[in-house]
Amino acid sequence: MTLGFYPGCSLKGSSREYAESVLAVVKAFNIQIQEIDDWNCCGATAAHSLNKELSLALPARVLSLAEKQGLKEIVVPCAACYARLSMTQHELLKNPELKTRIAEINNLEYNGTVSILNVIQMLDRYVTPNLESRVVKPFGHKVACYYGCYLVRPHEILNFDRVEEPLSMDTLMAKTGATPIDWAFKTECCGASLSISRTSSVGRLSGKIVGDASDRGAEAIIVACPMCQSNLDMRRKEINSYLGKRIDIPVLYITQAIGLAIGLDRKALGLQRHFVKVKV
Amino acid sequence: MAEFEPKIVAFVCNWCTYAGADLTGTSRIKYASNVRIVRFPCTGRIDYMLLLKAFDEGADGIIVSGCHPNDCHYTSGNFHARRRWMAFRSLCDFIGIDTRRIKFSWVSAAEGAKWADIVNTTVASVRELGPYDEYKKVAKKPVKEESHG
Amino acid sequence: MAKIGVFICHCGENISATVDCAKVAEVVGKYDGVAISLDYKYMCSDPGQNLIKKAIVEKGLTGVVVASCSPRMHEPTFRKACAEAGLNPYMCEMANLREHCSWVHEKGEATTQKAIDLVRTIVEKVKHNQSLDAIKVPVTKTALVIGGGIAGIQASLDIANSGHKVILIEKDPSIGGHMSQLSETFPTLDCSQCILTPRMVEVAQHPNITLYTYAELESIDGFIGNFKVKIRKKAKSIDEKICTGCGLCTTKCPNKKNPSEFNEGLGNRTAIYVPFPQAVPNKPVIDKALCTYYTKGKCKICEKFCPAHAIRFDQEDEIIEVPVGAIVLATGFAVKKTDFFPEYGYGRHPDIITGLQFERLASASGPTLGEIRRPSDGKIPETIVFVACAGSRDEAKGIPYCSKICCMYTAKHAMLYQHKVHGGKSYVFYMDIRAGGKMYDEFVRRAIEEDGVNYIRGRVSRVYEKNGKLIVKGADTLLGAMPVEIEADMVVLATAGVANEGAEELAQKLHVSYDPYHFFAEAHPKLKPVETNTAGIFLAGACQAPRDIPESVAMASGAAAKVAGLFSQDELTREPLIAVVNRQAPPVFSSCVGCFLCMSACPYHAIEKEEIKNRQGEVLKTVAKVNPGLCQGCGTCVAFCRTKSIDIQGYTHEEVYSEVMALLND
Amino acid sequence: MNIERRLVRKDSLEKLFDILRQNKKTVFAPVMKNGKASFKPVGSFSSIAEDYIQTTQSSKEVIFPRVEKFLDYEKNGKEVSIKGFDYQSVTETVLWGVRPCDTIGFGTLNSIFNWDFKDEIFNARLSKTIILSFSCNKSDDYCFCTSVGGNPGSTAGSDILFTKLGADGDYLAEVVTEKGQAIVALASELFEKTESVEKEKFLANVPVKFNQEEIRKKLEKFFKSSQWVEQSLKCLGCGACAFVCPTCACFDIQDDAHGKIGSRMRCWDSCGYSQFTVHTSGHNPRSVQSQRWRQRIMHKFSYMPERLSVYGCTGCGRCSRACPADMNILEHLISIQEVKI
Amino acid sequence: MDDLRKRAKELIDTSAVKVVIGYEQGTGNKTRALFVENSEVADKLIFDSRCVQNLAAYVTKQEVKSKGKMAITATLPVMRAIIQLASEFQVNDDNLIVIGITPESKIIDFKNLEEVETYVHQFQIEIDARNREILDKLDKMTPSERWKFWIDELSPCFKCYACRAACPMCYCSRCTVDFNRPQWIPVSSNELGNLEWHFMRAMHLTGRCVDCDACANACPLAIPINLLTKKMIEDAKSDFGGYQPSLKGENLLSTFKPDDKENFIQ
Repeated sequence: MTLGFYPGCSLKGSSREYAESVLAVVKAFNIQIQEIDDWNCCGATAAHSLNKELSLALPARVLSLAEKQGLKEIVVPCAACYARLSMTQHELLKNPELKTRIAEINNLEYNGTVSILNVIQMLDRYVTPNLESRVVKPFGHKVACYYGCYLVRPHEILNFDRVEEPLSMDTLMAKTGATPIDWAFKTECCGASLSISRTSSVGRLSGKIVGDASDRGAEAIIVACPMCQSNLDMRRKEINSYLGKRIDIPVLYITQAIGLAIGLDRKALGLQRHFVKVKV
Repeated sequence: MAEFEPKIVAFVCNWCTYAGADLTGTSRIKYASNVRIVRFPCTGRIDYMLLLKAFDEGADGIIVSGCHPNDCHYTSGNFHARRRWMAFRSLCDFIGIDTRRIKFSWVSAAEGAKWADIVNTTVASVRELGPYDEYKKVAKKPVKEESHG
Repeated sequence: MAKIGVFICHCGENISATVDCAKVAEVVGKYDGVAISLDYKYMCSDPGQNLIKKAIVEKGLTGVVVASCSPRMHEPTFRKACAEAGLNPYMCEMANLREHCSWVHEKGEATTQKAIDLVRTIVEKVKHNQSLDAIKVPVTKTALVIGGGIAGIQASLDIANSGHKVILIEKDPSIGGHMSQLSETFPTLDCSQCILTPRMVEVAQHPNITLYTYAELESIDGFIGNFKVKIRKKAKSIDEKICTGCGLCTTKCPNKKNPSEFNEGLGNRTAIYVPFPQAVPNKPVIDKALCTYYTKGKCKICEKFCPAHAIRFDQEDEIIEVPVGAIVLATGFAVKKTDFFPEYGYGRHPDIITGLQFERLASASGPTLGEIRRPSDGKIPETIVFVACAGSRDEAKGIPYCSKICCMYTAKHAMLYQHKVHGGKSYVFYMDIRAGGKMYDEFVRRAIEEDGVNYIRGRVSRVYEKNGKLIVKGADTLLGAMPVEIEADMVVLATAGVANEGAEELAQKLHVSYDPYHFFAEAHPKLKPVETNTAGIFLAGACQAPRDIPESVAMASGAAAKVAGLFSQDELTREPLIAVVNRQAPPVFSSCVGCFLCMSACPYHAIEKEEIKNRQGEVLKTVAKVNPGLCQGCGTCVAFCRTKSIDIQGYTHEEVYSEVMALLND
Repeated sequence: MNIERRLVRKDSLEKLFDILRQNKKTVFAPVMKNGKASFKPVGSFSSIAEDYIQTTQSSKEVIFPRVEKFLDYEKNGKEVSIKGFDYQSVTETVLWGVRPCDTIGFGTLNSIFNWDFKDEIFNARLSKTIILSFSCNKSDDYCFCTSVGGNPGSTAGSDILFTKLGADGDYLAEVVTEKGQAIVALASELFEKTESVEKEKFLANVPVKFNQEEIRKKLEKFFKSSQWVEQSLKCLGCGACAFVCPTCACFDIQDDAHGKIGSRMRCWDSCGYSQFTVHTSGHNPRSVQSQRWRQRIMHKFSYMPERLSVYGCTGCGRCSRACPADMNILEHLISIQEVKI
Repeated sequence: MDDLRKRAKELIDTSAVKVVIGYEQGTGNKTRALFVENSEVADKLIFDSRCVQNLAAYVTKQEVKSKGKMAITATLPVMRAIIQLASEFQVNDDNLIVIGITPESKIIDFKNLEEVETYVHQFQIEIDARNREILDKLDKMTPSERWKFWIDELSPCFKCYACRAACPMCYCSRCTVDFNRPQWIPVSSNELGNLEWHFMRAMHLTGRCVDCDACANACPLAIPINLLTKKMIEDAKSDFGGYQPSLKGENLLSTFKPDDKENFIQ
């Protein structure tokens, strides 16, 4: 079976290394993957706060395309995209009238046959079973797994991991040889929606996250969301200035961490693209 | 020609739907007068053969209704009934009995308006289907000498 | 030949406004078997009822049809009237012309025709009705009360005081339940032990009460008035008759470091122990799971020191069987432990405790002798945070209901804290304050206004430890969801009240139904709050839903009143609308073939096997038999029976069949 | 009357059929369905089955239907009006393709329905029925007509008996009755004069297996034999044997009530059923299968010859073919003959 | 076959049972039930692919049962029937021994019914390809077409009840059709009477039918009535996850799950 791939805007721009590492890991495990042809914006933030029909029509179009292209399962690495697509799937299947309406708008039917996976679900399904045997360079560091807001909420729709104290990334990282730490900020807000408009807020919100991880001895922060990554990484100057000290623990995508553990090339994983130098 | 007035027989449980239909009355909600209710202690008591009997005797549509799941006065009669209906419906369908003429529903003692709605929609849909001649032809009741009114 | 009287009621104008009652009476009067048919303005009035009675006597009626309102309204009225005139009450049926006809249809011929159809249907039914007699079942006038908390205690005392025998069983070594753990009680702040202990002693001394502590229900058989219960008396490993309760053994036991259940793990107890000083009975038991002798094979220090020589290491569980007529379930509830809450650190931090643990801290008999001290280091907390609705009203946690008692005890806790720690700062995070009850809201206002407890309306998203402090993160929704962070020394979670572990199994054992949260289900949420669906089994206290003390006590008295009512007569009278399996002359005996599918379908376990034997005692046939004490008359068995051997009185095959025939054939 | 012998060309049969239809007669003839031949009203000659030894059911249904409505009633208030059997509804019917072992059965039924009470409905149907039978040129292991007084070319009970003269031959028509002559008159050109034909050589060979007179005598003292239990152990208690039998005539009177209206009818019954002749009291005079089996044999081979002077078996073998448990009446009769009392 | 005869003799000679129910050569190419009560008769026992009558119908027959403990030669459908009968308290280890016969005609000695159950549970009840094809064809028809199909197919039925008699599950001493107060099923073998009789029979067999085809084989008029029960087996599979006869005594229709399908209920 071929796995569909929906990169979304981040993975094509500011977070290219996420796409690179996802594809590198997927390739290493011989998984057939195919980017959805002619995909469009998932409508995160802007659309869903302005116009409900638009916010559903955008992701619905992506799902329709995937369905038409014969894809049964798609992986959506960006947590925001994942949430939007999943929400749309939920709304459309719950409400046949709405489904008809959206199909009219898009001039495309969607029958609800596509199953949507976030990156962790994808890894769990296709990588985890063979992961331990593939580890060549155990990721021997204390890591803080940071889930952010979108990956686990709302629970009743995504039905993925525990909403307050998720553990899936921790379990996965333990398999690479890392030691996940117990910490308090796994699902706290990083301030992404204010990243441009009020950078100081990001400094405060992300600062607490990085600060707590560092205080509890983490040597790396592991994420599965491009917004989380860019905030914790790119805004490190503001973070450090909020904390009043210099913290240089790197922020890695989970696919990068896995890639390192199974001995993939650092460049193929895009590690050179980070602001905080990845020394692990 | 006058509009076809279907005969609808309703088999309902005493505790939920019968009481629900009482509430429809108490609330003075109007509905089609084509329906005739037969009261049972529980949907679990309703013998599927009675549904066939109703068709034998000339019913054009049937409503079967009881307490919502978990609300059964007798805790599980409706759960048993539900399984039985499922099997009954499959068999009806397989034998070619028009299952569109049999409406199953849950109407609680508080759902007076729902009862009126169930009756009205059933009457309307059966009216559209027309008299159940297919079954009546087979049932071939003895013919009455002269007909009233 | 049937002689049926039909009485059409106008119900003032409620029926006659849309139904031509005179025409109904006229048409129906011509039907075969109808001896009299008339209409009248108010059938339920005295003159109306007299019309019926007169007709029964004068015409020798064999059946009566009253066509008026819903039978759910006046069936008892008219059946009683018939009985008074000498007609078997079950020969009277009602046609529902008001709720099902006149009120829901417009005036017109179709409506009158429907009324005629409805009456004809019931006339045909009555032709097939049979005279029925009420069922009488003998009653054993002893009650079993399961659970020795305040509800069980109250129920036992009330039943005992009404002159009936009670057997009270409690699974712990002492009665008292959760109430004995409490410090003070809202809204009066009287000491819980002080008001409870006298009741406990009264139970122990009451001549009508037999108390078995450290005992559990093993199995149950039978039905209302006639239960047979087996009780497992767990081995206490002491001879209760000899033990004087001096307590020397508990001081000598070397196995001391066991978390005390009574103190919610905040203190220790020995392996041979009395759970708390005021325990009833005040005699120790040996905890076999902990005792060094039982686990390792040697010790017996207690035996050496016991001045009365009352230790019995070879004692075994004893099972006794007793007949009882009624059962009161008062098994209480449990609270979620702190390990249920990932956002509050999964119970990993010792200073995040439950409300019940706080009760022990605040109790003068508790591990800190009533001083509020941190379990971790014994320090007095300067800042304390109470979190209400910890788990309750949280669908994501699987507990969508309100635990009801937390608002009040949280206010009490905060108040007690303020009384005990002068200058301390206390915060309460709440969703809503639910203080409905006599003097309840005043109590909460007092905590806020007089004792200066800081109430913050919002939920706590996370509690985590940092630099020896507990950081409580939440939001103040009254300040526009402003984030709040409090550095606390101690956090008290008002954790959700939940059903006891094992409640589900107990319910299944007793055939009592339970809700999705495993609380026992009452027979009717409003009108039968202390009854269960199983006749003769009643509910008291928090086993049905979270309840506070006054409610538990009231419910217990209610259940006791039901039991006393049941015991007030030597025989129990029940409506005969139950299922029966036919019996025929030999050699058939019954058309039942004994497949017993009915047995697996019956929700009340009312179907039994009956062996039909010849005079030599050989079994000729095994057939089903309905226990009239257990059958509630749902008729599920009837629809299952392939041989049509079970029928249900009041809704027999012939009755319902003739209804359908009559409906569609005028 | 004397039997007239005529020759009917093989392709004239269809013409005869068409003439019967043109004369507004209902024609019942064997039709194949699911591999079983049975009598059905037939509209065209081509749908008549050819290759069958015996129909599953006998043709008695045409004269003694499985459900015969006697009357309709209607209650009007306290009055009841009754509409009796409509004799006009009995129309001229032709039974086509009946075997001699079937036609002989009509005589038996006639005795049953007229021995004391004259069953007018039965008689009306019988008198309106013309029986065109065909002799057997094939038989199987189940056939034993010759043991019970019949033979594959017997004219008893027929109005006209046709015998096929060779595999591809023409037909010998033996016109037995006036009813038969009336048919000939309708299509006289089809019934040619013929020389004497030796029809016996074209008939199936059915050997005699037992002596029914001997059996009748044996049965007089056989009531308490253990044979009944032994033979009937595998009997499952259905009614197939009775329902396919050309002479079984037991029936039950049933009401079909629908409120004010209803009807009364006669429905076939079978002594195989456990509920056969159960009394209202619950008493069952034949409570076990062996007693019911005994009733079946005794009735046919003892009681009927005694009371009606006819045997209740024509040797058609239908019951054995239809039996789901393979009870073979011929085998059982032989073993009765062989058992020493 | 020798194994079978040996086993039967052994059971009779050791008085382990009073009667062994098996097959013997019948008329022509037919086989039929044989009741072995002494060891000489055992030599008449046969077994081959023609032996399809479901002998389990005899274990509830009063005259057979009253002989004492029975043994039965049982193919898979017969074993299924035995387990179903045991779950309905009609037979038990005290009155019945099962001599199992595999599809390869090998004898299996079962110690008790529990072992029979374990054996039976290895095989799901599956509709054969030929009937599946007919069912598929019927499924594709409109309800009206199916109605016509059944009215026509059932029209020859003259209610001889051979189907009932041959069915091991129809052991009731009073069938619903024999019940006349009220008359649930019209006595007439007219269109309605036939339809209702077969409808009711299929309902009564829902969750109980062992798919042995005894009913259809017994029908003297070759009506494919087993399609009704086969369809109910199919639907039980899709609606309730199927069933297996089980000594636990839980029947498909006398039990339920709170989350059973109810998409047809409004």
